[in-house]
Amino acid sequence: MISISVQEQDFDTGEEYRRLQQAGSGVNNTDVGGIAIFTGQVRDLADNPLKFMRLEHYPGMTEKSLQQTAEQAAARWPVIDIRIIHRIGDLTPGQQIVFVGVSSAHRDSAFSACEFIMDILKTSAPFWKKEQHVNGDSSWVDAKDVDQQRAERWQGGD
Amino acid sequence: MISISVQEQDFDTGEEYRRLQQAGSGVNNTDVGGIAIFTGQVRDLADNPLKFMRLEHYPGMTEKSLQQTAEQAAARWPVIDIRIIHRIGDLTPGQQIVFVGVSSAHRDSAFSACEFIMDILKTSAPFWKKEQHVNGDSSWVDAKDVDQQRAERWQGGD
Amino acid sequence: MKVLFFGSLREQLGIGELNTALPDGVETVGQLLANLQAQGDEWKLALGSGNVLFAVNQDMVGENTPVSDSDEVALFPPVTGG
Amino acid sequence: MKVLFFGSLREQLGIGELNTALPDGVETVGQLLANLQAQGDEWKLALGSGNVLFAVNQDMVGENTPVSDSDEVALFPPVTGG
Repeated sequence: MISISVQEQDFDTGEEYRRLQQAGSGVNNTDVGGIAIFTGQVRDLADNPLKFMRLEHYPGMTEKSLQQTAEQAAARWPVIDIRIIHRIGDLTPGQQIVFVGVSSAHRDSAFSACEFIMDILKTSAPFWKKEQHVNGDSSWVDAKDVDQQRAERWQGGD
Repeated sequence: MISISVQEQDFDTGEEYRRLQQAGSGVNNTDVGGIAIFTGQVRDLADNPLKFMRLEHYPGMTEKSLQQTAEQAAARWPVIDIRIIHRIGDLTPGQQIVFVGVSSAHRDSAFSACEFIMDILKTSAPFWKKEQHVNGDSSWVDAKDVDQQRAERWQGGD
Repeated sequence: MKVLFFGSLREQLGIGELNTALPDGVETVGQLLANLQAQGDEWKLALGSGNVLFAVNQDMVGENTPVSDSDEVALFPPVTGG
Repeated sequence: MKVLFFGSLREQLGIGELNTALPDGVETVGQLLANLQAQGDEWKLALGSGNVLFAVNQDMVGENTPVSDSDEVALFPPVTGG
């Protein structure tokens, strides 16, 4: 099952993990052999301290893009559940931004699907970050070439 | 920091995640940009239901082997914290077996170190699994060629 | 048609949404971009970086993708989520 | 020397730990394995699979690794943790 949320509020990674374990039932799903999780959080910048990071998105397209990425992962690897949460709004250093969790019978598909989703999300989900610094400056975060390269490596085999 | 536990008791993945976020302090570490986690749990077998899985290990060598694997990961990727927990004893279907968590400034090193540790652990940490089936049969789990192949792919580049 | 702007483009243009008729001679999103660039210096500056991405009806597309008057088109800089 | 057995080897041999003097002529873990195989049919069966791994002083090693009387040697089948 695929579940996508784009939201301002924080998420509880431990609770999300339990949901992946249980796969909709009240007890642990014994078809699950492995769960891979990635979370991203706001890093501070030593040379120019951050007041907060503003995350803007394209309502409607964001959810559609994340859903498509999750569906591509589910078509490519035999996963059980995929959960994606991405926050929007103003986030301070240390706060969680994104959660990607994948449960599967085996670890290789859980790892691959989780990393694939993060790499594709980074280059195709319509989010834009603007840094608001303690000194009053603000600047839009530039896309990184390395993210484009990481996304492109999935175009070949697994 | 590297932290290794080999233990009979269960672990709380949400709590372990919070420790990786906080990196030893009481608040979230703002150097951390990404956390990758993998957990493995006991799968049931449709064709021959499992009563429990017995996990045997080599006390002393197990901890040493996991420590060495974590140190190799820390030497290869710029990670912040590595946490490995592996359970021993009798585990029923749905129970957690292993936790590997890595925090880092960036997602690529968190993902790579986490997957590396799982792959190397699978072929070099001295654990042995024996399945005890509901029907009374028992059998040692055979090592898989695919695990050997997955471990060997880390011998080249990243 | 509805044309949406996001991120630094929205900020530079000072506009998030534009409701307009499909301009004469515009058949693709690339042509729509060229038409918008010709609206004035501010438009040329914001949209002339060569680094503008397109979505038509909420799917990311290439510059040769056809557009019609009923489409929702979005122009934005490379995305930086995650 | 101390020789440890784990997993299916321990079970087949019915023994987890063997305290013995380094046998004459044994200089490597591979030679120690051959020496143990020659202890009887049960040993030959358990240790003759060609799929025995070695650890010397808690490090996994190849069959040509030297052993001495003060070493802790372990013999076990391929590991299956995780």
